[in-house]
Amino acid sequence: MTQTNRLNGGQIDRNTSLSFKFDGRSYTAHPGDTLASALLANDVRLIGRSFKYHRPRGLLTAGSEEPNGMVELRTGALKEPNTRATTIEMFDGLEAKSQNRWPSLKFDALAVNDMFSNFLSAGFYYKTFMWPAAFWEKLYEPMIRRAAGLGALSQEADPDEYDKGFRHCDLLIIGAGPAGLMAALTAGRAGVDVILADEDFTLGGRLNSETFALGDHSASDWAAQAVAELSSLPNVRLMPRTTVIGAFDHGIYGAVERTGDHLASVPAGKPRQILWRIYTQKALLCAGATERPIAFENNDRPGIMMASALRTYANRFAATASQRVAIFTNNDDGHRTAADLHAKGVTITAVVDVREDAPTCYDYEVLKGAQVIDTKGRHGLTFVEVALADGSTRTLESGALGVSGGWNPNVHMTCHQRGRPVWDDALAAFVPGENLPVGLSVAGAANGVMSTHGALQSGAEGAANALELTGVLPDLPEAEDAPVSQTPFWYVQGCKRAWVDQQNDVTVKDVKLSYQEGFRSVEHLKRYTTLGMATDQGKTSNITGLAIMAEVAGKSIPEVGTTIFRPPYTPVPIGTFAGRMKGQEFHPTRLTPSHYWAKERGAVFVEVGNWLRAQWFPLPGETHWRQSVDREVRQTRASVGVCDCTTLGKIDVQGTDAAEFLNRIYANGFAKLAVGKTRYGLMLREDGMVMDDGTAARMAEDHFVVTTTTANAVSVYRHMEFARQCLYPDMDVQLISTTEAWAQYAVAGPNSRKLLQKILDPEFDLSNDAFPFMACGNVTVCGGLRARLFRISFSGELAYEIAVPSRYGDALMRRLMAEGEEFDVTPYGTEALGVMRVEKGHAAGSELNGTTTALNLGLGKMVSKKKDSIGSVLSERKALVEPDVLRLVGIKPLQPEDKVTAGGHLMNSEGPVDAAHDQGYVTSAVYSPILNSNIGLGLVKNGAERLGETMRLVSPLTDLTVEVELVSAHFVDPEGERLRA
Amino acid sequence: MHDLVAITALGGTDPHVDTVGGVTCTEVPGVALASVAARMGQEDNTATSLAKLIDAPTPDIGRWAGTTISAFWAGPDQWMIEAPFDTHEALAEQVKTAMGDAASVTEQTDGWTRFDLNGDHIPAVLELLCQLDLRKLDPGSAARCSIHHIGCFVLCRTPESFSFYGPRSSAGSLHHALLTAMRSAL
Amino acid sequence: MIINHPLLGPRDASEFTYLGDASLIDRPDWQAENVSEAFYEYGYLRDNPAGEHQELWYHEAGDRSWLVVTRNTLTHEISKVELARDVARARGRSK
Amino acid sequence: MRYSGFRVIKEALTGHKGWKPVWREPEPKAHYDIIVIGGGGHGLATAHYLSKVYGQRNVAVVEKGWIGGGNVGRNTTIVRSNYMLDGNEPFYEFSMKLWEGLEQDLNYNAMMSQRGIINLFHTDGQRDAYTRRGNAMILNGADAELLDADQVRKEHPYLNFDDARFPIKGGLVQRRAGTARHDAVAWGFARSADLHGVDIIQNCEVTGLRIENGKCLGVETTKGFIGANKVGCAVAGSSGRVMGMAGMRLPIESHVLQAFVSEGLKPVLPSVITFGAGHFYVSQSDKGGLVFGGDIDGYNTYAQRGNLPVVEDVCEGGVALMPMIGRARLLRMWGGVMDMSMDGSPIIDRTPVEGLYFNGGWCYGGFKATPASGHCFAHLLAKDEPHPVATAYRLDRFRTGRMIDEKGVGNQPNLH
Repeated sequence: MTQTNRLNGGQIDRNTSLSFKFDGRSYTAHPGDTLASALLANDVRLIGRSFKYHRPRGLLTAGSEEPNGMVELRTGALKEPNTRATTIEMFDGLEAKSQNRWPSLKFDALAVNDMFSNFLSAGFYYKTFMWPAAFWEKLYEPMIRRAAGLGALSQEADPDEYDKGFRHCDLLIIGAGPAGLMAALTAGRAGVDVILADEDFTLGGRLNSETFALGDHSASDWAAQAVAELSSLPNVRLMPRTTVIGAFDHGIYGAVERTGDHLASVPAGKPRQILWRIYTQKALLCAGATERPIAFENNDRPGIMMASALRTYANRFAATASQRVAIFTNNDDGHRTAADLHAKGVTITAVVDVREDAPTCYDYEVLKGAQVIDTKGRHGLTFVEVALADGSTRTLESGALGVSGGWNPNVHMTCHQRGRPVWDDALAAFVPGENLPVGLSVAGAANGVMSTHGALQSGAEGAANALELTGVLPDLPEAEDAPVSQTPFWYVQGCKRAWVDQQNDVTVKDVKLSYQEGFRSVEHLKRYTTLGMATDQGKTSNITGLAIMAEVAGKSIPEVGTTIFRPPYTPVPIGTFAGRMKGQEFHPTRLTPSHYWAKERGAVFVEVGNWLRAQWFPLPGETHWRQSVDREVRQTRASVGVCDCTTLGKIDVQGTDAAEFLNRIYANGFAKLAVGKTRYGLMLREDGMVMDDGTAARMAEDHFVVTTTTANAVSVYRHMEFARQCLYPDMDVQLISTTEAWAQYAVAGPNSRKLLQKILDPEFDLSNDAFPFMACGNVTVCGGLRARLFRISFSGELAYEIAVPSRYGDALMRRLMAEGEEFDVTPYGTEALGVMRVEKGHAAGSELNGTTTALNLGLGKMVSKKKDSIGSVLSERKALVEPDVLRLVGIKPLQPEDKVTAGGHLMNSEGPVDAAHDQGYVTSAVYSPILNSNIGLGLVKNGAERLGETMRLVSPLTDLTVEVELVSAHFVDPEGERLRA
Repeated sequence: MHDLVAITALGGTDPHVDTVGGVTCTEVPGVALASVAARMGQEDNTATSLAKLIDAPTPDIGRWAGTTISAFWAGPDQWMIEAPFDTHEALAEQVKTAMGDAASVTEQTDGWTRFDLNGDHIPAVLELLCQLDLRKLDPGSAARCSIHHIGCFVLCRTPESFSFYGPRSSAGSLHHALLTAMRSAL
Repeated sequence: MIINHPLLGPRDASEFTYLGDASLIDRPDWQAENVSEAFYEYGYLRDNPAGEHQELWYHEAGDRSWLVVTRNTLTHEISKVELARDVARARGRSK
Repeated sequence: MRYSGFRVIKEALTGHKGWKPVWREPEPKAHYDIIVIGGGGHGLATAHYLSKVYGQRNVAVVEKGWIGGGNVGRNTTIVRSNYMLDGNEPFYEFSMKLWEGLEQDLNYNAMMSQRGIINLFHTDGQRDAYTRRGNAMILNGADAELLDADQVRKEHPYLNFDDARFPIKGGLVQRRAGTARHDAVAWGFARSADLHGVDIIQNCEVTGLRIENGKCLGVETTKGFIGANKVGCAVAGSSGRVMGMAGMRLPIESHVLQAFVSEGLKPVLPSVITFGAGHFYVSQSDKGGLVFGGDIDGYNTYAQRGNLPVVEDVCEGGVALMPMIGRARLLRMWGGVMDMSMDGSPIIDRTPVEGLYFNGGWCYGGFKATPASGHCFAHLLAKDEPHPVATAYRLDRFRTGRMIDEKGVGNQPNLH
């Protein structure tokens, strides 16, 4: 099909043709087109349907403020709903679909809403859908939800990649129109680091849409030359296709660069978009202004557009919405559009100007003091009804109507830190006010300077002032300097269904109803009518809504209030904020030194924080995890097992005050710990709850190696640095983490000594006398490799932990397995580890849940009262030491095969089962292959005094009730003979 | 001499090498590390002994210095010492001897994994990875930063050569982050 | 936000971990006679000012310094950044 | 004016001329029996229950700006009663029951939608904790279900099951949970309170509390002094500021919580979803926007805005959990100032000042609590004794050690 509405000229490459599809139909376009301009060129005006009434809608604007012309772009997993046709850069093979219509764009079933519009007025649903009560959940609400939304997600994973990056500069210039370009030239020539960002793919802003000259160049040529000079400067970075989305604290700006959206497909490894955080002390906002509409009856038909947009389409994109165009304006700018379109051979059916003193023109008719009172045309504008100054009416046959109600400076960024714009009577618009983001200043139309000359000058001055540049400003080209001439005019009196917010279907009538019902502040107006809450954030509607509210309230616009704007300036794909942090890369993965070996062994891994740990090591023939875990436990307790415990946090504590420091950090005493000895340490938060537990090994008078739980390694280190720097600043203590530096393995079981002796170098004696329980020391293994040995036990068996530099961890594990064959050694994972610690009654993560005290865990005696230690005072509070506080107990079902459920609650054997009679809960539950019974640990009111009692373990959530006996938490070797053997 | 065979942080017996668009990313296992932290009141002695050890002025905040044995700033009165692994596997002991009681010394060799980037346009890669103001990252700088949520040291050797230190256990994730950024930027 | 680290210069706040009011430096004496009340107030009561606030930040992804940052909670303006260790000493803390 | 089907039709056919303002705009009287400071959800709910349930007619709500402009107008609208601890669950289940009857009680449609909530878990430890919580819910008369991974996949096939860093192992579901139209909640309570004679006084900022010999006599405001027998403070993020006027320090810090909404999309999310391995929760509004959030920014602030790192953190969690939203666009971000307490649970209690009562410390759980908070605060103000489901919300619980710490992170507000 030919481009019937294609005009001459423009910044498109007519030598190349691109083909694209809209709603399945094929059209042609040229490089330099947007989807919007291409559709117009192909005489397509109907593009979508409105949100509530499903009214036919076309394009209103030519920019990112577009409320109506939205499509679903691309197909399959790449589908992008609600994409503005006005910002889609044309590429060959582009496919787009209209949205929010069924079965088709022309015949949309839900258009019936329009006929019932009387019932769907603002806030209607708050007053209705309540009878009968039951119908709301079953009928009304699901019905409303089904109608929700405009475009649809593909519901498939987004295949594209996104990057995030950081850039630093001395001056960030936001917007590359006349003000922005001039500012960049000024700063760039001065040699400072400049970033010039603009959302458009061609820099120049309105200069690309106008026909007037700058000096002896056309506006667009001047822009092109400025861009050429800037790109030749090494200290200037031009960022086209980049929207600065927000001004955040202390000079951090968010910016989204669309690196792949203009391509048919994004090259492998390259991002679709990049989220830049731009750090700068100074920023200059040159975001220009947005033309605002006038509300009149049926002002939402396809073909009714902003006058400046028609001008942009004609001058930049060589396209027109129709060959017969009318203009409705309250200011001189509307006349510009008429003149430019006329010059391009488009018929101007008339310029309707509300002003009696409107300028005259001899090329076409100007209807002074006239107003548009209605329009016709179901799927596109056909006729415009005009009321003339003398009261008579005229009908203009027009396929398009350009509307100009004046211009609103784009002050959004100035509001991002709660700054409020102020009203300017001369402009009849809001301009930047107080409390701008620190370091941000404003130039050009965004600051209310509406002429081209003014923009150039304020851009140059803005840059010079921001950077405190001295010396003469660069020469400015000659440019138009017309004063703003307009009569504020918001809506045509007597109109009813006149749209203010076209996307959300908010009409003049709705705004008046909002006032009538008492929703009179801006915030109430927005929330009650949804004015300005659509995807365009009210860029073309907020001020008009305010003006109408002001009129009915008999107040001035600033008295009614101002809307402030929030980031982002335009909507941003959620994927862009996520960047690469998704899928497997969501968080970094930490691997243990024995990981590759464990993988070879076919280990099953589990996420523990960011670590991957071996959960169990299945052998051939083992079909259920329990088989593997039971075997690992039996083998370890019967002979010897090895477990990678590198993930435990290790902190090197040195200094002459190291011992006293630990004395403060731990609830139990450390001052008297002998060199070569290890001690269990209990760490409390200042509020008296148990924070973490671990061991501290005294390697020398002034040197300890402290271990933490895997989960708390980072927070414990932070806590210790806090104590060191903030509480005890003069203590001679130095801290550093060594978690990763050492591969540490637990070697546990009756034969652990025999196994270790085989790899330990001969000069080291492992006998019980030479290296008793809780001993520690530096040793060498396998012929001289430095290693650390600790005789500590989590399993309750005779056990050691041996540590070597991580790079040798893999080899050491293989060696232990080889040397251990004669003892039938087994590796064991976190499951077996868990089973054995429960059998032994060691509290771990599920008991150290942040709400338990030492007393709760049966460790009350460890909290020394003879010294100052963090948490000891608040652990004494009344409610924490009452007789019936929770105490750690063992739990054994009366029937060994009965399941014990962690998270189950404990009730007395008699009496009601409800929250009021709750006695406690099960923290951990495992199957003990040693006791051949399910067992658990639990916290029970006054539990220590209730051993032997029978209780009911209930878990209604998992439909379980089991009779259990409270027993000592030490199921295995309560006397601890094994670990001292 | 012991008979255990080391593996690199990425799990190989030989270091990983990747090249994208003229930039090479090399895994560097051949480095020994030890941390030095001055004891209370011994800050000056520590600095003096350190200068002697690395045969260069003690690196200031955010800098590195030295030759065969070099040091970079890691925190207030704290430094990390680098030396070739083959000749200095027992680096911590050597440093401790040099420092005496003036400082606490801790072996850090296998706490870290190192990747070196060599080639042109490395800044284009870096700006996708960390917040550092690259205008201030000149040869001799040593900065700590976060790369894809991994705490790292970035050392600028020359404009065409950078070293990255990250936690050994996260070597795979850090390596992936570096390569992704290289493919994206170059 | 950007915190101007006294040693490292401007660093993004995301490198830091926030703790709270810098009054957490003023840990009561464990032997004071009203010790439990003192620790209750220390642990739980806050001025929570709408305005200048002295607060503790830890340079977790940096040099591991604890800082005392004076920041306005209405505007987020930061007027002062000190090493917490120096502040602690100035407030009379030692060992 | 009562809303009815007849009314709605009549007005529709006669151009909506008959609708009256939803609340009056009265000038303050010299004296009230009870003044509630704060025209947010909790303050307005308090006024509703004071007037409708506890027969207090001489009541005023004073609001420094426009009613409903605080957190009730800037939250993620989630309603649930899935708490674990004795002090909390009965209260939130009481609230849930009030929600279920709210439309009829208020004759105003707050669009409560019981679409359910699922808390996903990714480790055995989380499963055990959720089991304990689910059991506590059931033992308190609430509903709870534990789903395994396959059941979750059936209900939410679009979640990331195949390429997840932290695989989904299941979820704890509360079917009766859901969302409500947050602004309408404030307006509904305001309308009802107004109908029952409560004066709602907007643009009336409290500048001081008049306290003589330990008794509160009323409030100094920008509209002059207003006397009262009792003054109740329900000002959420401003708690520190207002109670500071009475010389009180609170176990509360003010923090900003950001919230986000996407462009309107055709329905994809059947329920509210929270991610157990990242900081992300999401639901889809009746207009089609994905309404989502995550952690608080984490630093004390009274500014209703946050910063980029948390925006990124939330979106990273979102895309990790449901990769399909990568191409959905974030439309708007905003912040609300949260009254973060020292144990993550609220306070509804008398204060050491006679006649001065405090309601606060809601952290970011305030919205779902709105009806019960109002009901219990009204009970306290009217009868001078705590409502049975709110007895644990005492101001002195930190001194005595009776914290209600669901998360177990202790006395650091920004971790709750």
